[in-house]
Amino acid sequence: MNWILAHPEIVLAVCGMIILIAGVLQKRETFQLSSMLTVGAFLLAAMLVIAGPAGIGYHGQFTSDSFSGFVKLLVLAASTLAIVSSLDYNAHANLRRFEFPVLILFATVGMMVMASASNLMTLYVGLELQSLSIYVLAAFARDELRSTEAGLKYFVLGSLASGLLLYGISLVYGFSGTMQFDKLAGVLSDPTKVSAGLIVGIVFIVAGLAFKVSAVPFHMWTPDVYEGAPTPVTLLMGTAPKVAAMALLVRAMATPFGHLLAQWQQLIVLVSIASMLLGAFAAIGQKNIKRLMAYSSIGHMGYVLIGLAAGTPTGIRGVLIYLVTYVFMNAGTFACIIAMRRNGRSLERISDLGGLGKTDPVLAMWLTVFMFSMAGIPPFSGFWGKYFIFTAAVQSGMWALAVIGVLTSVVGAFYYIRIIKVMYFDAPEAAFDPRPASLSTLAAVSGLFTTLFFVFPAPIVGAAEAAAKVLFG
Amino acid sequence: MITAILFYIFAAILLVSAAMVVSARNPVHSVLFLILAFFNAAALFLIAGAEFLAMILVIVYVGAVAVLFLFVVMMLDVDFAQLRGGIQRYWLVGATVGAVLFVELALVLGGWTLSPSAVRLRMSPMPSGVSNAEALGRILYTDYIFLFQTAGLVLLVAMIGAIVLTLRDRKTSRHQNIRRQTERTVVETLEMVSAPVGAGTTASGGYLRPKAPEPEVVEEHAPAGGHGHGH
Amino acid sequence: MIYALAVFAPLAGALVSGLLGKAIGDRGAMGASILGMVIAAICGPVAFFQLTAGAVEPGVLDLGPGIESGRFHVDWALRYDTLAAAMVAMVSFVSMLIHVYSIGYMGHDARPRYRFFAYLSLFSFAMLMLVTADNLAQLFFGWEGVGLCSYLLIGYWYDRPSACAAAIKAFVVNRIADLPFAVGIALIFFKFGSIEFATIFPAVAQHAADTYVLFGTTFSSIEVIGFLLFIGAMGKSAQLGFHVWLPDAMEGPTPVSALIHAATMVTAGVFLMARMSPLMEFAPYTLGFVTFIGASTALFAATVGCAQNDIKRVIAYSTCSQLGYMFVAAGVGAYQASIFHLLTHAFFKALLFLTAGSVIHAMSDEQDMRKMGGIWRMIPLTYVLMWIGNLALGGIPPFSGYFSKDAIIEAAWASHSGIGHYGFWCTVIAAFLTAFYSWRLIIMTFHGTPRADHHTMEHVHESPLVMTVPLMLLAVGAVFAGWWFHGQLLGADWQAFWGAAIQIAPGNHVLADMEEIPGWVTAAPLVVGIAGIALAYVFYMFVPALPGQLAAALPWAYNFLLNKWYFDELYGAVIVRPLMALGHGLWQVGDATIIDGIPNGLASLTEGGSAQVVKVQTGSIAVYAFSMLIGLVVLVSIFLLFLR
Amino acid sequence: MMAVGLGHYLVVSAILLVLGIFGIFLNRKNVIIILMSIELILLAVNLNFVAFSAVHNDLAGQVMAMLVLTVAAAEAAIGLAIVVIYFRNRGSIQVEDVNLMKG
Amino acid sequence: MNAAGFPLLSLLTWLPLFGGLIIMFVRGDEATVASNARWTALWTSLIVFVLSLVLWVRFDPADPGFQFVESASWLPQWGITYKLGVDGISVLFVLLSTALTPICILASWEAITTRVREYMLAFLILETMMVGMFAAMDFVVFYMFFEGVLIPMYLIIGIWGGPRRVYAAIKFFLYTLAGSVLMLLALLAMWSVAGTTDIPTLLHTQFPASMQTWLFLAFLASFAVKVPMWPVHTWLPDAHVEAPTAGSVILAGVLLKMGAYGFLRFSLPMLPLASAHLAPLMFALSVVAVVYTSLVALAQTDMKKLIAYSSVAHMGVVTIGIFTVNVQGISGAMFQMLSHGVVSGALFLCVGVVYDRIHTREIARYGGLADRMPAYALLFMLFTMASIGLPGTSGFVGEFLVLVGAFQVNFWLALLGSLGMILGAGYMLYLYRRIIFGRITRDDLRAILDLSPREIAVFAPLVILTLWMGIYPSSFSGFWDATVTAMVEHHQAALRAPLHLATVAP
Repeated sequence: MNWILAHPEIVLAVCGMIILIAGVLQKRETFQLSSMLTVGAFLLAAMLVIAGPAGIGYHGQFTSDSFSGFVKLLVLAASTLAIVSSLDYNAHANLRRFEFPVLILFATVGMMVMASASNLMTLYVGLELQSLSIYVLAAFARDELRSTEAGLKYFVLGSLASGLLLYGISLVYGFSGTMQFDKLAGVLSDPTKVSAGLIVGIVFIVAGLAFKVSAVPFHMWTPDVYEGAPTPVTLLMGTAPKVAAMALLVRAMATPFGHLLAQWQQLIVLVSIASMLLGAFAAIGQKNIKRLMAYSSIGHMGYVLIGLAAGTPTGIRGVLIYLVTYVFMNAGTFACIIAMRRNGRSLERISDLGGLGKTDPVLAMWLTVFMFSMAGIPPFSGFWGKYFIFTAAVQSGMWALAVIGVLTSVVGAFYYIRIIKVMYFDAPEAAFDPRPASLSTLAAVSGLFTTLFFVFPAPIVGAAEAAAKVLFG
Repeated sequence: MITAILFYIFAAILLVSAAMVVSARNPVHSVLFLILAFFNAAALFLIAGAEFLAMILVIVYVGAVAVLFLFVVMMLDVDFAQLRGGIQRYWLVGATVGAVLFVELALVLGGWTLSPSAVRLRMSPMPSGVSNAEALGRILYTDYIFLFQTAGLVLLVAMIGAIVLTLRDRKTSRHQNIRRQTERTVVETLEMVSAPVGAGTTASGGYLRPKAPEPEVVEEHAPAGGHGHGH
Repeated sequence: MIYALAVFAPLAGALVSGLLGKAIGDRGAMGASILGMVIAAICGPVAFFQLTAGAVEPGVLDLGPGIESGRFHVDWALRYDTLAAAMVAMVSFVSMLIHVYSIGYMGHDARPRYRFFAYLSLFSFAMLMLVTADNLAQLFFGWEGVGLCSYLLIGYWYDRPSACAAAIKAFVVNRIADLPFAVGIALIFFKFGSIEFATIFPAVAQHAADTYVLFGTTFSSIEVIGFLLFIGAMGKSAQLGFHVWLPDAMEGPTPVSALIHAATMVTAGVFLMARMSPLMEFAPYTLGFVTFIGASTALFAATVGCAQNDIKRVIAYSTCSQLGYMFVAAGVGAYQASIFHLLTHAFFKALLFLTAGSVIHAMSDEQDMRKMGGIWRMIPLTYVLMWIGNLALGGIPPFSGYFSKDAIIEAAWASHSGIGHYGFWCTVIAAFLTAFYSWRLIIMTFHGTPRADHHTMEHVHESPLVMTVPLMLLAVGAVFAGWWFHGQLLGADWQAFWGAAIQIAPGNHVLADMEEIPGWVTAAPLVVGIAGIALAYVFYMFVPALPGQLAAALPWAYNFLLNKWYFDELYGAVIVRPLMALGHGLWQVGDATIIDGIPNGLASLTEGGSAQVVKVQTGSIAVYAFSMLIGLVVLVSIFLLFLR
Repeated sequence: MMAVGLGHYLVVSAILLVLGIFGIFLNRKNVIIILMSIELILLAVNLNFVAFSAVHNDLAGQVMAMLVLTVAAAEAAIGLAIVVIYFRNRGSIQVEDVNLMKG
Repeated sequence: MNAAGFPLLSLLTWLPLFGGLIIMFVRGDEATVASNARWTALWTSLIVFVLSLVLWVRFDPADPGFQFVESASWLPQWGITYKLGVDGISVLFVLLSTALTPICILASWEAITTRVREYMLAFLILETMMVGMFAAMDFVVFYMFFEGVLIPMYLIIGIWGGPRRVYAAIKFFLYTLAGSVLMLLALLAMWSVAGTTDIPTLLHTQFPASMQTWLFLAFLASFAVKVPMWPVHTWLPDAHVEAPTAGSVILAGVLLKMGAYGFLRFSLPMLPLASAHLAPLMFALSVVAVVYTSLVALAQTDMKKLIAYSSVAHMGVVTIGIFTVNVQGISGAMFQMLSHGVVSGALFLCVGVVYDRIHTREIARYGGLADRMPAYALLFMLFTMASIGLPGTSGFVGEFLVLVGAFQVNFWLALLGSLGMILGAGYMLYLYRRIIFGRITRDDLRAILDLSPREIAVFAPLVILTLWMGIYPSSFSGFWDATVTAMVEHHQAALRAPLHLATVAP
């Protein structure tokens, strides 16, 4: 039983090792091949996730339910998109190394472990597996100062955050005697008898996880690291780990600490408001599109946290739906950013997009779709994300949060439509280099998803609802 | 009583050396203080009854991690004289904030009590009559096998990472290729120059001088950056 | 039915000449529009005589649904009663004559003429719709329609800035008055649940005691309605305060002035009073106000008329003044008298304008009387016709004006009210002034030494037949209309003539009382008229230096009159310029600075804030770690302090 | 059980934690010092776990501490690798020089 | 009523988008693409228009409810349905949208020379959004189209607009978005009470009185911007001035109606208590809008800006009419909206005609056009008169009915609300005089050409509509009379209900 529960992770890890060995043994360049194999491994893992049974195993450390399944599929999708986006980028940036997909693969394993964590120990190990892989990936362009600086910053701050997380775990363990989620829920079922130490421990844990989702005030690394890391890595960082960490936060808050809603709710509300405000305002002055996306992602995480702050199944459902829409529009946007290349040089300034509507209408169209979707304008998926998030806020009576949310979304819309403005209203710059098929496909897939999800939301919304209900027994 | 005194001694040394780690001017000193801190921490572990962990700490940390630090510190060849001493401008605010955090923690931790349900909640009760190492060994490969394996993956990733980031298998690294050296011929390396009469040979490098490096080779070196290369 | 034909034939003419004018050419367009008018001018009077002869019954001709909204319901319908039929007959006849006259008058105009004829015909249609309206909405349609055509025709010579300004002035001033009119219609709907005459009139008595609160005071709602409607009438009929547009309207071609600004459109207000007589009769205070305004206008316009030098302006002020007479009559309850004067006035005033046009035509488009003189021998026919018109205007028997004007002055006296007596005295003095400025006009224009330049004098010629024949026909009307209609309209059996078209309250005996007034009252208008003529001869014929000396002796009075009591200046200073300035201010200050300032300010604040926010992002690891720590400490502190 | 009160352990570890945090953001010297500070933080955590493990008489705490040690070693490896390549590119590992990207 | 289950409204909604897809796949050199795009867009919009005539013919005016209803499940468990239908209020707006689109496309035939394909695509998308919005019977569907309109319009202003187009486009976008996000919250709040976003259900849901006020304010934020009401109107002059001619036409013709339509569809019937309670506020804002913007219009020197300000004033009349909540007022508002849709659209086209020739909108640059362009002068006169509400044109009926309706509320409301009649005459005639009248002084004006046959074809339907609506208004008002009557009755019943409760309660 135990092994079957963790089948996807195990198979994926084994595949990773095989690819690694194969890569080492092969003399010639195997970047493309191992990337493809990794994608294949992801597909295999996805099938196993879908087919896998539900249950708790490994001495209560690992749980497999529809929530974890939902998150894992999303993570696998995001990682796949990242690998596809890297095919072209790495070739141009001289990063054709087979370790790249392998590291993404192990990071993905870490995220899947996070999604299934039902114990603070599993939580920590999964988180570290993911983080360490991504530290390396961020500094992967080792001859580039900006990439290494990004790696350094991410590493130092990430280690600090995981130190805080660990400290929190130790406090929770010490004050309750267990790290098991279900047992914790039992201990905490009477909020009046909860000791302060435990709550401080929870705050530390929230801080550690908030770092991973880059929520204010633990967001400071985000712009710098987004800018410095190779763009496919930024894509990955912007999507999969955020999903996994958010899922972890959701599960931790909802299951073991669910009874302490009154205590942590205000905390999440504060973080959420701060994130939304910062995401909206800090992005406005940005000239570098990757930095802009960093601030934008901070803002988006603020919205997601609204759903968590609601603390209801509706809220969690909103979180999951938002994450789905967020992953695809983010991935699509980064695909477009990777395509910004002139004479072999990657470009990152927003002004480089000038007149894209004329020089490359297709790319401009997709980027437009993503921008409108991020701004939450129908008929794109981003609207549903905001819709379900705000539904939860309204249902829980959190009006101030909802109003701040929608107003910051208007401010946010300003910089999204400014990008559209640059693409369509400004004088054309020289055309970009021809796009490789992989990026076209990536943009098209994300774009179609973003559009079609708006039209047919029911399956994913249904799945999200089912997943959210699991957490509330 | 003796354990208590020992505890205070070790704890005091631990804290002092930890403070020295962050405040020492010379990084090498910092590493050495770190090692000292690890030793004292191991002692505290022993006092708490975690013999196995204490040994691990000494072996893994002192033996591997700290040495690694020392190695890197020395390898990087930092100009210590240039290192700015002192601390950040806003140290006062920082210290205040840190102090607040500490006070809060102390307050909270001071109120610790053993919750009555804790016994029931134990995940892996300590078996009696077996050594600490044996007890750990029993559960590590059974109850905690998943975590154990995952931790293994973490180490694997660390290995891959370290290799990926630092290993240079290109010609930029300073290793000897004996076969190439021996197979080299004079023709490949040197060239004859016919110097004009009366001009002297020193200006053009002598009659027999090293060939100019081939352009494509230079090309390949360029991205390596401005350090640590050459051949 | 010929009645409908009378109304719609001009429309057909207008459409053909206006839309196809370019295709069929000027001649075709003129033919079409005159054909339409001739049909109307035959059908209109025929319908009128059928009705007065009792050959057909009064009725309503339903044309189809108009506006419908809940209880609000109006049809397009033609009302066929004596009042409407008389107006139709007069309008179609006079209009037809003016159409014909225009052929000659506009003959020299450089522009294509189809536009002019289309406007004229369209105007006739609108005026006919106005007078035949069966409900207030349709009346308003005609009301505004004539306003539009008036605007178009005043601005016909659109390359003259003064003409454009006059056109806009006419339209806007009319609009100002129309607004209360429209509000009045709304009030009628509010009170009566309908705006159709057939529903309103029988219900007036029931609603006599209704009240409406305004300015915190309770008014009789009928009074409020009457008052609002009268303001509308004031605008259209250029009564005191709203009169400013009429003199300027003389910028239009002279036939236009004759048709619109003398014979028909400006009398619409009078018509409205008569049409609404069943209602007005229950609004005694409003009627008093009507008399007051009418009398004041009559006097005011007459004074101004004495000092004007533009031949058409003199006649325009005269029109203004005569309209005042009509309102005096309506105000004292003698609607029949007012309509009577309306009809006679239509003839003689159209005649006057057209002869003035003939003079202008002769003088090569010169309108300033100071540059005329000494031409009566050259254009004798015009001279004679001008005399006829002025005799009618001056109220000299047996010309038509005598009958109608005398009736009004008598009615004013006969009302036996204070305001009636005010009306009486004003109208008598105005009659004196009327005679004075009329002969001033004749003398300055035709007598004395020629003051025009040589070139102009050489070209003075009598107008062609196409212009003089209509003049003669009008002159016939001006001479005989009063005598002819007097008995029917005002006689003892007036009720048989008017039928239900004019209803008066039971207590209204003005017509009967007119028979029993003192002789001096009857004689007064004639006496002052002759006196006025005599004075004019003294001033301009016998002692031509006298007016100049008088003006020099009393410069303020002269300037006051010359500048029309400074009404234009007053409005300019109080209304027009402040509004323009206000508009500009609201735009530049209100919109651009304040309202736009908020979002623009927010935008720059946001951008500034953004720059500040990212300043924290120094790139330093220490700062980042520090902010994380502060965040953590803040969260922990919040927890420990507030949330436990 | 323990010979020394748990509170002592916790206070020691709290001090260690705060020292580690100070080490990260108060020093201007050298990035490696930051890595060592992180090690101190993890040491504090381990101390906590071991102490709690003893108090609860529960081995899970020790297992967790072992995991932390493992991960810390891995972190050290990767962290040092990053520092090394950063030094190669920048020629400096002074903390205040790590500020190419900002805003 | 839905004939044989045929999804007519869906067809009307999505057919333009389909045409747009075809345009997207047009290949060839630039001229070919442009020409094909033009023709495809024209034919698509004409077909849509012809199909929409079925609505005109088959709509049953006696039925106050929704007709041609069709629905498909979208998010069934969450009360969100893809549901379309029209009632008396919306049916003519659908027709207005389908009628104006071909006119706009024709009007852009020669004026737009760059990126024709994208332009036509944007217009077809816009048509989809407009038709869908008016046909929506589900709040979420409505919101989708309501917001979706922003996308093509933003691009139309921003790409093909004038020199300050970026400022205008962004201002337009943000203003509208800021309003509508608050409406989104209101939508969610309604959903949380009713459990569905189905409009007919919401129409019969009674919301608590205190909640109504908040909901009303949220709606107000959205619709007031769209209408636009004073003082959130300033985006409109900018957007109008910078937008290409056809963009202005659609903006004035249809997009402004969306706000007023929202008031009619949501605020008024769903929130009767708040509507009654806040009506004075609405009246005050509307009256200010009428007077203020009319005065501002007097001072304008740019043709389009002047007409834009006049639009604000006219829409002020509409909002007055809506909140009188009597049949005449609402009916008048409806009529005014339709009329304004036609007339202001036509006026912008008139501006476009001379702009295409002389390339300036500066009023002072013109004068004396009557000499060279008599047909144009005639048309311009007609629409000017319609704009200032001359009886016999469409503009009168609406203003007059609103006046009648407003009078039943308050004398001063009626009087002040109708001041636009006077001021409108002032600024429109002043405009007309400066452009058409006077002497030609400039050489380029001497050579100016009168309307081309294409332009006449563009104007002809608008002329016919203007006169038809003015002379035979009941053929239009008949469509909504039953619906409006039912709405007013419903409103009054709703107002009585809590009153009744209040008297029963001690």
